[in-house]
Amino acid sequence: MSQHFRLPAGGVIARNEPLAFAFNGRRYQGFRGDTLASALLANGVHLVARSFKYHRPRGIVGSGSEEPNAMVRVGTGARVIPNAVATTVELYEGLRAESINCWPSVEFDLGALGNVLSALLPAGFYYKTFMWPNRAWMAYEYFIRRAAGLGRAPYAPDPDRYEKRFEHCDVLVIGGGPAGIAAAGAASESGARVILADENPAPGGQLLYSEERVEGLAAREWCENGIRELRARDEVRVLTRATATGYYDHNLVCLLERVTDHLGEPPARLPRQRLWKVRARQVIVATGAIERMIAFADNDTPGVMLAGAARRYLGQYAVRPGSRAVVFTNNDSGYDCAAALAASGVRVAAVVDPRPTGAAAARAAGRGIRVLDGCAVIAARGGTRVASVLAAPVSADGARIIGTTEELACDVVAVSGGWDPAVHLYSQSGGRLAFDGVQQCFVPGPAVQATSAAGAANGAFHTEECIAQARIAGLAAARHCVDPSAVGPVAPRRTPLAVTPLWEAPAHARRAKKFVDLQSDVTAADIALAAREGYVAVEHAKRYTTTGMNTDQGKTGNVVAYGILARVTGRTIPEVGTTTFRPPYTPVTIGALAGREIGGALDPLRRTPMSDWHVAAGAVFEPVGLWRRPLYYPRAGEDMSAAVERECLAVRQRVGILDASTLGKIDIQGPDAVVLLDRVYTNAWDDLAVGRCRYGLMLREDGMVFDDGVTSRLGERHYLMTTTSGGADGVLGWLEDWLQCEWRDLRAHLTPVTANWATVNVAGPRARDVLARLESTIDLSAAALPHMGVSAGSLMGVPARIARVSFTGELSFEVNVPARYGLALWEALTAAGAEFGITPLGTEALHVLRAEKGYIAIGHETDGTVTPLDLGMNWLVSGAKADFLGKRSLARSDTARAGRKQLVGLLTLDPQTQVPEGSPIVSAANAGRVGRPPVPVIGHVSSSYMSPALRHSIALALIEDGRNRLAEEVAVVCRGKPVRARITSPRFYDPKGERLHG
Amino acid sequence: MRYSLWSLLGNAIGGHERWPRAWRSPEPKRFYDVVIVGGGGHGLATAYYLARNHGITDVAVLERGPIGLGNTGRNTTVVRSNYLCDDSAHLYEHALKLWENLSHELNFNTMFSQRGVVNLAFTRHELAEMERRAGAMRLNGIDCELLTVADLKRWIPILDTRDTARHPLLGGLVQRRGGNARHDAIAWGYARAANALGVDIIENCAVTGIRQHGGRVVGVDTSRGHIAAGRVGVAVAGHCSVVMGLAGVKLPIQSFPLQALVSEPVKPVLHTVVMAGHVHVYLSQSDKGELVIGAARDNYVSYAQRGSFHLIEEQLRALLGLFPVFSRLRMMRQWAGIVDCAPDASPIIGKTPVANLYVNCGWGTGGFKATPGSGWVFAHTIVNDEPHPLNRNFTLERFHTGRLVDEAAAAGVAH
Amino acid sequence: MLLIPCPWCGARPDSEFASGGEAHIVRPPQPDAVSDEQWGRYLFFRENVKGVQRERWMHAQGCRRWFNVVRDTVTHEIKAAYAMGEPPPQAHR
Amino acid sequence: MAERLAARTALADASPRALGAPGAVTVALMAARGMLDVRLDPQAPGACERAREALGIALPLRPNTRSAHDGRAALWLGPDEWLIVVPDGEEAAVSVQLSEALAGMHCAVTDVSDLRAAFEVKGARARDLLAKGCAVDLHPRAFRPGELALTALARVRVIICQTAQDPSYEILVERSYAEYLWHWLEDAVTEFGV
Repeated sequence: MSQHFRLPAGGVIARNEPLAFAFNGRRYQGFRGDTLASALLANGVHLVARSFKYHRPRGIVGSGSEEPNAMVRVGTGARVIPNAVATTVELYEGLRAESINCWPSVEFDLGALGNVLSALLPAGFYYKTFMWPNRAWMAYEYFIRRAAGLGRAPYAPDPDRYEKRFEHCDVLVIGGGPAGIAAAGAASESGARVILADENPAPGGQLLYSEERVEGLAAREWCENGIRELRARDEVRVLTRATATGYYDHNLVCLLERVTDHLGEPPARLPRQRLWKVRARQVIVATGAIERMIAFADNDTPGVMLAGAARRYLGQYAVRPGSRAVVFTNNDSGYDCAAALAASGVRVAAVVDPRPTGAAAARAAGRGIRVLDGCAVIAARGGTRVASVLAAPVSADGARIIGTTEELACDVVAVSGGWDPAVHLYSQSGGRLAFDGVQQCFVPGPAVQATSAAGAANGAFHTEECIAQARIAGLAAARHCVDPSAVGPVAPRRTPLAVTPLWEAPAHARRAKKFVDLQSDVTAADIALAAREGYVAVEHAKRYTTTGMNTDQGKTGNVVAYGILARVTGRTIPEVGTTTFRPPYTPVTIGALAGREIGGALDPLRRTPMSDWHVAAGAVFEPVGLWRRPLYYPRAGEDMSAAVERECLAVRQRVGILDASTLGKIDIQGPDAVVLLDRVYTNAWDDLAVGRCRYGLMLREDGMVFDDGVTSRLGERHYLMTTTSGGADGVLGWLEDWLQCEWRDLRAHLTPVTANWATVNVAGPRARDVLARLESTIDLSAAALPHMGVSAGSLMGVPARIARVSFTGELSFEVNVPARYGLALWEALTAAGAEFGITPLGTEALHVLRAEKGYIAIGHETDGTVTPLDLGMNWLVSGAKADFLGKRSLARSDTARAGRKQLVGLLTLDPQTQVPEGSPIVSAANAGRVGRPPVPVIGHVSSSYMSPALRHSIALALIEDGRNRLAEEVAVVCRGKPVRARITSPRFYDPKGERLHG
Repeated sequence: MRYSLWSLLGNAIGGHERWPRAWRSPEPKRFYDVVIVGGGGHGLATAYYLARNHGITDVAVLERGPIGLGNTGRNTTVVRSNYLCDDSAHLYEHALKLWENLSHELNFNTMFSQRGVVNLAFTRHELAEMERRAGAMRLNGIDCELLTVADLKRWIPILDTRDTARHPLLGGLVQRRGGNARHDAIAWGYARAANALGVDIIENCAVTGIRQHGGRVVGVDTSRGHIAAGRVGVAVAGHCSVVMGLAGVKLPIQSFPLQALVSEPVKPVLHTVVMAGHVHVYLSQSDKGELVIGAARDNYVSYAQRGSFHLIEEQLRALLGLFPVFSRLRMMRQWAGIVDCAPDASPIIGKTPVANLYVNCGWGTGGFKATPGSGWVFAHTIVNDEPHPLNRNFTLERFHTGRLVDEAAAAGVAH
Repeated sequence: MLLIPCPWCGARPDSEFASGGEAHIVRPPQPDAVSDEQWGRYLFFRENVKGVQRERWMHAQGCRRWFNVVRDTVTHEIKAAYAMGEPPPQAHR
Repeated sequence: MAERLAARTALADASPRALGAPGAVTVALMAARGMLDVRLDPQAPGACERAREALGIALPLRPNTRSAHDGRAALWLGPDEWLIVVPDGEEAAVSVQLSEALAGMHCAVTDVSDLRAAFEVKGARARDLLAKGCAVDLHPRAFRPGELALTALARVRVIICQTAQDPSYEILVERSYAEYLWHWLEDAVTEFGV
């Protein structure tokens, strides 16, 4: 546990809290405050992974979420994280991590064969081959898929909880660096509600490792003061470990907070991660900037890293990334890294800078650091760890080597190709980007939503200017919340960080691999190849080479790719443009996006007042919309058909009881209620007397049936409409749409009351006998309450309404009581009916009974393409009414033509054969040709059951010109086999409906 | 230069310096026999089949940006022909047959992987609908099989088939010849092949006007000047109302966002395409290892290529309902296309009130799988000024007569 | 998630609303007097505007009232909301 | 059999009647109350005055507000719709009084006493609990006692009323969703436990 490369002092780490961890089976030690990456570097471990395509050895390049290489598997078993980014994994006691995408080990990986064959694997090679023999792609694909992909997907269900929450604020500041702290401070001075979100464990950004003094204070001290001030304000929320992952419409910003990922054993009650959905009136993007690589030969050798990352490991984690360093930079920020390396006892072999000598170079030379100006690093050497680099003088445009090459021994190379403002979220907000020629980077342009950018994210790379700019942005944002038209002062002019563009260093060897996108293994040659083959549009080049399409979304390589593409196509970078910035900024756990509404809570589950009883009775359920209704009530040893047969015979011969509470119920009151009914149903309603009910069919404007139900007239201007269970919300919405938008003069009020009433249907010859057992003021006699009659009163002391409505074809009473009494009513009826053999029935039996009667069921006989005339319900379509919804469409040429599919009955010649519902139907003549397609289909089976009452199978079907083909034989194609059947009337049982009027 | 292992080997020696451009990028001529507006998969396929099937090579494909970056570059790459209505089944099956030979035909690996497309049923109504669809497909000569829950578990081990789920699975339907493909390869493959036959691919050329004379189309105004044309075919998907509006033709189309996302790449874990219309999620795993997951479409008109976040939440809730093991995987990238939806969720391919102006749109959420078939029949329609038998019922007039090809109603969900 | 300004409940995410599509579509007063084509145009044909569109929304999980909105279908910017039965505001006629 | 039908609550018998984390937030099922859905055009002459006399409480005209007075409350549900809440058992009499007071006017008075269940959510973390599933800003600056929101909580339609400053809220949800929402709340309070 030696941590050879840990500096004796400094860093924002808890030296008194050592943490043991394991990487690839070997045990190491780090401290609280380390990331897995910093702890590995402290122990001298650089080789952590094998690259995606060529399986080349890869080390740690960055220090945060921009890291392209260090993808490792963290954790074991159910809590594994397949592709964790080592630079963002906070170290905890007992952490276990392994390299991925390599076998048998990261030191020796057979996959490196890909590197040997790399000449055969340029960008887009897979478009050009794998086509022989014809249709053999899936054989090649088997191997390609196994080679591709990073880690393995976890196989065990996820034991962790993920929570979500909405949040609102006046100003959301994204990024907790100097700019973010200053902006949040200024915005919250006026008492505005401010959220400051930072993806790191602690805010501060570069201040945590910068040696510079800020407003007279040490960087860290300035930062701590700022944060303390913010935390003291009531209306300010400082969120750490919270990445702003997506910027959506109207200033909705999603923050993913990693609540317990940094704890080895998180408390069970806490979520692992929380997704914040923040609606902010103003957003300030202070997301800092991301350092760029430079493409030079073998720049992927472990030990080559970003200069800013090297400074951060030195300053924040007190870790020397190596013993002997070369700094390769095309801008002054590289010299800060050189100074920090030197101050930490790392020998700086040289600073290689393609620019002519400048002030920074002179200062470095003054400190005894050798500067090779006008030079570039043209290659790294070393295999699994860098051992030296080759540097050489280069032409002004960086394209040619113009002098002798010098080898510089080193074990770490700190590279700075310039800084790209992190404009991802700003771009997601719809904001345009502009190219800053001096600083060679894209910066935010005009905003579209209520947002602004501040600090390095806005191209200000000097701390003092970042802070000044951010304070102005903060004040302006707070003021805009109060007065949107307020115009704040303009941010001060920026002193630019001069960057001499060097996207690609010249190579001495022809076939050298200069990596542009490390994670996707894309080289400068690949970009050139794409351009050569005509994929010159930036989005084409990206897709052809897969630049920036992996988990880091090309954070450190995209602009380098644009630079190279511009050079090889003779364009400027603004002309090349950028690819679209798509959310999320960094990958988001799918569990966090799903939250707690998974498993049983995936969708709300609605219950009727009698649900508990059905469960206790052992009912088998079926989903109906968001409800679950009993399908059948099996007794011991019964399968579905046996149970359904028993339930059907009970209704036909004695009495059954059904929970119909799920039916939609809409209370309609007003002088024009009847006019509304006339306009939405196909039949006439003005002659319906109080105390009577009527069946109605509702069409869409295209003439197709979409719902049906019975409407009762309860009073002079008071109706109660029922709808199908599945159609309730749809019908309510349909009526509200017409009443509020088209017929605004109609005086009719709708009130949905579905859940207010418990509805129990008692059906069968003994139904009245059972009901008579209960004390009630309602006269149940046939005279007082005839078929399709309704009357109200009290039942066992509670308000009740009983309607003689029958879907089963039997004497039937639909009893409605306020929902709180539903279960008691059901139990009372069950007790009262015991002597009459009362039997609960489910929806399956209900459908058998209604099919025996030839009654249609929405969703069976109708599928949105069926008119009332197709269903043979001409009697229900009022000829007298001038208009009703859908009427005009019934007259359209195709809707009114002969030969449409019509509802008919169907009896298989073998009475014991039940054809599967949905089976297609062909003409008898074509029965023999079923095996030799194509065979014209003339219809399909819409309902199919065994009828206990008739002791044979019955079916309803929709057949072309069906009603003119009665008695004709057809063939029902059941799973490919023709079954002979005959077309009949759909009314199989009690066609005249005598049993209804008992 | 033909693409093959040998050309790859030969060029490997030369450092891949001598690969030719995949398609030329000529200046537009002032006149073409046929101008295709729209450089997506459908437009490029149409141009290819005009040249290949009908020998008409004086053709230009005009694309306002780079080719293949509209819906062709944004879909979830599913290919299938398991449709209910005969008209749809025949058209999509013709496309599927073309898919089966497309890499060979275009000499461009489309990576069409016939790994099967499984539709899941969660209600008895959906089981009956599958019975009807499977029966109709078989009678149209299209392969499909009904699956029990046990079959599904064997076919897709990581699928959660426990009946304790909120929406327990009841069964499924698989079309083994369906699968997925590489979407970019379709645009580039057709462009390269059409270009080789003499078609001009004109990118960065936005159509700003459609010129008519005596009720006939005579050419288009573009950002790169006026181009006269004998016939003009419009295949611009989400922008069909905009472009056809230039000719005064109104359409029964609304353009909605359709969102999709990919997970981070992982080793192979899902070996078929799974579609669960009831809970609005469908997915497959790309060859790079990403799960490619599609969502329900938003229901407000939008050209922003951006959708509402709550549909992503709904989509991933449903995903975990089917595959609990994906909870710890991470979403890597999220985007949206603009899908041109007709009221019956079926395309409109044919003539328009303006002579010599033809429209191919209305593909909604199902355009990618139809690309070869769409190009084939649209080319035929343009050349003969008469629809091909396969698209004879996909007319604009069906919205007057009422003879819709209603896949939406049948499937219950516009997929 | 769009923020739809319900005239009564204030701005809410579009997940609480039902979209009613293009606004100000006039139903033929005498349907029987129009041709199949005119009826088809009323039923199915839409402007499908790329730009500022007037459309209908209903606050389904709130007050369940319909109202009109003027929205840019490219930037999603909502320019105005006005009551059902009212003409669009002067600027968006 | 002269006995009266027994009433049951909106929750399954097996479900607990109170949840929460002491000191942070408590959630309790409220006892049943009489509820009437009133539809009335507030601009109609004399409408509001007659209603106030019949009810003893003014119908709030400002959207999303709730007026309450000695055991009775009136909740704004829409530009021409209110929910009147009275002690359990009084709804029938109030309905008659109101209908008579509004006789001749185009109005509707519907007994919806069983349409909704009510939960009371109280405590320092009440806002954090509701924010897990509700998009409305419940911050004191945006949402005060006497105000209500017709919105979604855990994706089901609810009425959220703030009844006191401490803060406490009354959540009204359609009865068929009560059990689902109860379990959602039960899961959501887990985090606030000890």
